[in-house]
Amino acid sequence: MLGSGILKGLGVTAKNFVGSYHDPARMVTQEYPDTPAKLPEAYRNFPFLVTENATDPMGTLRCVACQICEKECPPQCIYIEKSKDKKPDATGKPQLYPAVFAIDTAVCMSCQLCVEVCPFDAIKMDHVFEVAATNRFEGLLLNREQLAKPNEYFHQIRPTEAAEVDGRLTAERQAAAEKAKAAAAAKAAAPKPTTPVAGVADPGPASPRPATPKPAEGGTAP
Amino acid sequence: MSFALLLIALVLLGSAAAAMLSRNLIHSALLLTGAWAGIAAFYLWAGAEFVAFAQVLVYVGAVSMVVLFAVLLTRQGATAAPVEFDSYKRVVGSIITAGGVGGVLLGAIFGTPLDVPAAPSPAALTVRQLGLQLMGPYAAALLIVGVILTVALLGAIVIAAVDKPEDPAP
Amino acid sequence: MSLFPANSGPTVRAVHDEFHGDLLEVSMGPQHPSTHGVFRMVVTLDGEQIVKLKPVFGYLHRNHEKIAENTSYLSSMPYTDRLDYLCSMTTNWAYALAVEKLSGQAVPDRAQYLRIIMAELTRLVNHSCLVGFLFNDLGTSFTPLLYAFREREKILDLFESLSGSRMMCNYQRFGGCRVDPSPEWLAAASALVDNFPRFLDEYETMLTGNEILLARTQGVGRLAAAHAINAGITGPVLRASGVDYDLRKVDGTGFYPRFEFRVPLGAHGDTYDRYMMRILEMRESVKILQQAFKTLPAGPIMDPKAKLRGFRPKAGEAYGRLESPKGELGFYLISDGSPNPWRYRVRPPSLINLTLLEEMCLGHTIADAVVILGSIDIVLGEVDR
Amino acid sequence: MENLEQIRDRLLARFPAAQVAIVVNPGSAAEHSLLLDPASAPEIARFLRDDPMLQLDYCSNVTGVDWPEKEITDIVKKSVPDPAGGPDKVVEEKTKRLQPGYLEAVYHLYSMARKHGSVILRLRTGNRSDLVTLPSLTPVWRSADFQEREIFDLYGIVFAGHPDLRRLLMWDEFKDHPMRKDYVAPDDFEWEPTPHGDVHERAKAHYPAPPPAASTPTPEAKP
Amino acid sequence: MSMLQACLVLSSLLFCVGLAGALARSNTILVLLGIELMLNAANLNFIAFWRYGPHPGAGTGVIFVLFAIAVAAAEAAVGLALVIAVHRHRKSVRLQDANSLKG
Amino acid sequence: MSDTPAPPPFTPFPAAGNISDAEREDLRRHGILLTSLEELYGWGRSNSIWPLQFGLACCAIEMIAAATARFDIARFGAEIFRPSPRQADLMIVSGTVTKKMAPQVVRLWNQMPEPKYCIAMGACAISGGPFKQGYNVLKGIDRFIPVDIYIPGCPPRPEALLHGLTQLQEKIRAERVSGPQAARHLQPDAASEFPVPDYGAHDLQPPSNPALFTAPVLPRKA
Amino acid sequence: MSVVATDSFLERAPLLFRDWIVGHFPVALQWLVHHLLTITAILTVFGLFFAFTTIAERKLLARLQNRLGPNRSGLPWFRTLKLWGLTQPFADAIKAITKEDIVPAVADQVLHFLAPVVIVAFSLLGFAVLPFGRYLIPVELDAAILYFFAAGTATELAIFMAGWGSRNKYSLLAAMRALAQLISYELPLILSVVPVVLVTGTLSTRDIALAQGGWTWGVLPHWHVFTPWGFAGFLIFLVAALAESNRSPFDLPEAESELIAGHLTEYSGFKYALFFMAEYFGLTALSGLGITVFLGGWQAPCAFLEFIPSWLWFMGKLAGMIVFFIWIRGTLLRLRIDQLTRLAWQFLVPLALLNLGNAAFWALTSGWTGPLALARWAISAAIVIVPFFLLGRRLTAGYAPRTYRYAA
Repeated sequence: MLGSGILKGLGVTAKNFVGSYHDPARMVTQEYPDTPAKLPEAYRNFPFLVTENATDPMGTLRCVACQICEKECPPQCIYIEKSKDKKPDATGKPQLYPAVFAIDTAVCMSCQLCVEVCPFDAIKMDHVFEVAATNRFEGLLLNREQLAKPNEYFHQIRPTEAAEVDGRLTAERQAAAEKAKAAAAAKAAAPKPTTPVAGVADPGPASPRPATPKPAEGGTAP
Repeated sequence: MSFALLLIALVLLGSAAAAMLSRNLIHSALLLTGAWAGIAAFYLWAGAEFVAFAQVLVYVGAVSMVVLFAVLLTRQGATAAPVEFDSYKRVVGSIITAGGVGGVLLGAIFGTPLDVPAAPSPAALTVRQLGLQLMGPYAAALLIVGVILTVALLGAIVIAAVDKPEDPAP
Repeated sequence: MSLFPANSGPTVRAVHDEFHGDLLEVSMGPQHPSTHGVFRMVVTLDGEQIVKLKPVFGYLHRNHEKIAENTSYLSSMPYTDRLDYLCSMTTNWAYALAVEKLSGQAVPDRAQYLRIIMAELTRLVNHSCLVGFLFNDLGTSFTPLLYAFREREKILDLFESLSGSRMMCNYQRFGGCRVDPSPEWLAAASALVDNFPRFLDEYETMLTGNEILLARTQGVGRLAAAHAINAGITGPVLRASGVDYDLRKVDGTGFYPRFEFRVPLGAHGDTYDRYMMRILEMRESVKILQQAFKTLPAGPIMDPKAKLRGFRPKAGEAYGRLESPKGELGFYLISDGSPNPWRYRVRPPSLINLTLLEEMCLGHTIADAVVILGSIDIVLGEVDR
Repeated sequence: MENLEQIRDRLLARFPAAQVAIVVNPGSAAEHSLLLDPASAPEIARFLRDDPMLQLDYCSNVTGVDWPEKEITDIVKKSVPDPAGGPDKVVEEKTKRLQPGYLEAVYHLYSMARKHGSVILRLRTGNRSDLVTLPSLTPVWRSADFQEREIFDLYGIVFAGHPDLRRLLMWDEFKDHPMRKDYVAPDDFEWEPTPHGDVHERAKAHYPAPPPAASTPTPEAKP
Repeated sequence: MSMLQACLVLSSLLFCVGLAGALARSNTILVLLGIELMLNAANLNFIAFWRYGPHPGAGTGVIFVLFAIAVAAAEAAVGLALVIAVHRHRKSVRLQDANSLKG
Repeated sequence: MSDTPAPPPFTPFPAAGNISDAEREDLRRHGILLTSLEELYGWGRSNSIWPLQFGLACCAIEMIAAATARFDIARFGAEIFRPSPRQADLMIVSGTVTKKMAPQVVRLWNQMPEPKYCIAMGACAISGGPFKQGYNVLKGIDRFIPVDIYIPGCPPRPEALLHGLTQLQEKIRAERVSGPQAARHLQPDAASEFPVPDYGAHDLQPPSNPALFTAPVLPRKA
Repeated sequence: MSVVATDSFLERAPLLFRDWIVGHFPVALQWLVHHLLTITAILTVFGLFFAFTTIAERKLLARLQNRLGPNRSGLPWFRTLKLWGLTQPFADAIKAITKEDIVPAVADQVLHFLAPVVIVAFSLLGFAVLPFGRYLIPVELDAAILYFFAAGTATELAIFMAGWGSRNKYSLLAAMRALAQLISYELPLILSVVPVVLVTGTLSTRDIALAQGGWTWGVLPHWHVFTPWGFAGFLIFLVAALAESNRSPFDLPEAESELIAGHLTEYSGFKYALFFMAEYFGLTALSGLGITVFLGGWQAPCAFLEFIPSWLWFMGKLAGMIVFFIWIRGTLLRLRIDQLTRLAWQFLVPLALLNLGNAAFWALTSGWTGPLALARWAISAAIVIVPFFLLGRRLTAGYAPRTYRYAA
């Protein structure tokens, strides 16, 4: 009959109309600025640099400026300059560090390849997406200081991955420490003590927090 | 003389003359629509409501559409190209003719003693009365008009219909 | 009043039939609501009827192939996401397939299953969105599109929680997949798939029998099978013309031969058939997914021998192709033994399916052209690359 | 489906004037291809399409490849143009000589009717500058229409007999053929905050000498 | 000048405008429109006489106008259909070009 | 799924373009009536931003997604995507602007009536993004038209677009009728139309609008 | 005027208010103030109605699409107050008024300017003869129905002016479509109302509304829509009214997916808002006519609900009609221009003509009682239902859902 299909269609929309008032499956709107976005743990937006310690972010960057990510980054949005000197890393081994580490988020394609190729678990993907800026040149080019975030933050946004990374790193460092100890024992006469490393990767809640966390960032509820 | 009539006359004559003078056919058609609306306003002023509405409905609503359609179909308006200027002789001749006819008409109007009632009578012709008259004394005329309209309908279809055989008129 | 029919009947038709004087050339696009991006059609109209239609491409030509020839094999993977940005999973897979063919890599069983799961989920996303866009072109006020996007969001949530991104999944790797889904993920996906037919039913109740839809799509934009084959048209558009050619069956890509599914075929090759092909294919995809979730094997998801960084396949060439939701998506790679491909070519189904656009639209009105274009299902990222 | 040798032999028997050679693909895909001479390519293509045994009615992929002039080393095996002999012989000779550059059009053919494939055809131009005309196969397979236009656009191969040979992707006023290996993209590196490699080299040209003692990459606006 | 006379003057002026247009323009559509104007001018007279004439009670004038409108509309319809038909054959809407009876 | 209850401890990105409450208070003080009218003006415009229905690439899909039920840009009064530039207030450049497309984008921008705003959505629109090395890709739409808000991401989440939209609303509300903080369209010397580049033999002519685009100097080692 | 059972204060409140204001003016000016007040009242009420129709449309469409719709506009000075987005239309109005007005250089400047003025003016004229309540009718005209249709004719002319005057190809196509659509649907629209005129024997909207008074057993209203011919007429009227007001599924002149914005493509700012306003005014006026003619006008549906003032009933029904139109818009897709004209000429016009005969039958058999009354109902229903089926089958001939085969 002419019109039956139209009537059926009207029925479906009416069902959706009514359903939008009582059925959560039909009213799917998430009121974003009021209710924060629900991000899955795997969500990736832009990279950040993991630091071991929140109090001295620049001193405890995991990054050793190996420049693998710079080379592999498909849109070439990472710029690294190696340091001239070396700093001891978490295991106490002197390492290079990035004197300049810049990521142009205006170019970054959030592909996560830098994270995949990083052998030091130094670069990870962030959850922050509320990054709209009014100036592309000043607002979107992130330098080392802006990129560095402590390991606790990493634990906050990606608990499973961070735990796994920490477990692996601790094991590696312990193994390294054992080896160093063994070497030290073998030498038997070495007077200089090995730096203990335990606790650096500790994601405990007692770690100091930054003074002023910005409330609007990160898509969390006020 | 009533101020309203003067206004109506100005609008009416102005738009009619502009329509006839305009070099853009679409403007002509739209101005003429304005003239027709002016005539309807005159009817309203004169108290012939029903005729006024009929005038608007038929002329503004229908004839103007058909005119616009004809203009667009004959590709006169879409390009907005000005209509070519007509020959000088023709224009002068027509103005002289029209002027002559106008003179005769005006002479007749002012020369004829008209039997005018002293006070304008209240023209209360309701739709009901009109209908009754149409169905009563003028029933035959109504029928004939109906026939004329039907014939005109068919005629217009036949004339304007496309010659394609596989595409019969609706 | 009764005059209207006298004039209007023939004159209205005359708009369509008798406008042989000047033709009207209209340039639809690159910014036009229904060219699905920055496609442009230069349409010559006779009244509202199309007498000539010339597609113009290149407004989204972003040099994917050139960039890929200057970068490593792995770095091209995220770029393939942006080819057909509605179906990054299948473009990923097609590229991985070509690279695997080039280098002769093996793929573990679980990864093969996951690829099929992702590809079919992508097909659900693509087809439901396409149908939504098609209805938008047909003049609905977004309602079917929004219903489709409501379901799409659920699938995108799955993709996001697995791969980290809603659209640009960057999930496949040559030699396997990047992330192994958790049991919770699989359960959620399975529940979603089980619920999907309900959405399809509602969708079909709403629209499939709609008289206006039937009148607007049946007999519109017919495409004969022989022409379609010659023009290289693939995917649902080809099958709507009645040609049985589905690479999942023909090539037996991946583990598709292990699954039981049917390939729907149209008879008329018109817009309605193309619409229904999508609906029926979604129902088949649901079947494939249900089987896949039941029989998903355990095991690794990456070939342990696979090398991603510094990947240098030996010299040679390979053409890998896949039944993407839009048709045959192929990657043609020539390796000269260096880390970058010497030639990297995408065979875009969207572009080639447009070959016969003019023939399909001729004689129809401008409103139909919009719908025909919508029913072909193009994504400009793939058309122009 | 017949193998490639059989096809070649049948073609040579059918078209005695034609030159048909097999180009071996050394990769693991082992998709070998038929190299046709441009003069006989259209009729061979038509034959392949209409032959009842092959019925290659579906031309899936058409693409261009640029092979610039270069010194042959043993790595580049498949670029040996010798149509008669096997390529291995040449490789093992390890002679270094200048191989003239050419452009290539590659056609991937399948059969929808018989569901087999693929047969790969190759056509080569005389050089990369003036002898760049190849016959168009669009009259045989309509699917080559846009793809040949694209090759014309990006590689500069002129397809004789193409019904509507215009640029496909770039604008008509564009003069270059950007997919060629020696194409140099326009220089617009005014703002390159994270350059590497040659981009870095070219970006440097846009920047004046850096001010002294700049440690952070925070940019400062130009006065 | 009485009301009636004023109306009649208006009507005759309108008639003249229509006449001049119909005579002066060569475009068939405009000629038709001029004729329409003349018809309308006549209608004005009917109403004027009905309103200010000696027997306003009778609806004759109004009814006459109604019939005239109907017939004029029919005339316009047929006329414009003719214009379109002529245009189809002659590709012209000039009156002078439609001088042959055979299409 | 992530269940981040607390705000992230670090300021992840520079807060470029945000107007602080103090600034707003300061602005409020410069005249009661004028300010009230200005607020009304700003309120009306900020709550009735009709975007141009104009999508370029991948980001366009996320732009559409922002208009769909889950994110519902309609809540901000911005769901009326106008296909004609004459009725649009906001141009969301969503996706890669190719050199072939750039003249049309500029033309569309010129066709929009004032006051008009531009959001560059996604890496490609801001800088050419991952495709910036392409010969046919414009390295940022701000070479030809003025951009108000940059939303990085590839593509940005729909929520990020909503965030950008709220930033734009803030910006519109903060605009004054006169003075140095006047809206761009109210400044007497501000251009409303911009020259449309021509298709050249090798590149667009000119490749950028020098009156609009001056890249800053990036101090780096040579 | 018939004897009124409920002559409450509320019923007369608007009139009393008007008279109270008029009373403050000198007698010589009173007629002027009287009319000015009426005009102001109509403009205010329906201006606000328009404003809230737009927000209602956006919110209801949103709900149909499982969204929330505009809900954040609030007030300029109180940022935390959201007011459910009800202030949205005022924000839009401020935006539209302050927006730059662009007239394309090539456009026909006069027509481009006149079109929005004409369309708004004429779309408002229809309100003059609608009886909004028992005592609320701005102008009592003998030939009100005729006037209403006459007033509405110029709107499509304005669309044509806009489309042609913009000198835009899309606009020109839209202008052609608008003309074809008007010519096709004016007739069924008028023909659908004629049966009511035939049965009630009057062209006056007031009398038509009054003729639908009364109830059977106090609950079954005597509205025309509850007769077979009235129901058919109402359906035809609905379809034709949708087409006349360019609403989906007949929004061809501004078909977004085909013609950008059709005749509105070159309009910006306030002029565009005027078109928008006129569209809604036209829709409201047509709905008002449909209510008056078929849905009992301001009459209450049941006797015991009569205590509610009649103008509230009218506005309620009006809102119902608007909601229905929004619902239609949220569901249906657009017809093609040839299908649109075919629907009018091959379906609606014949059906409307038959329905006219049906009404004549109804009028002639008004004396039938008892079992004959049932027969009268049955015959009358058959007169519309049988042709509906036959014509419908002819209209949809060749179109049917299909079944599909699968590859082996």
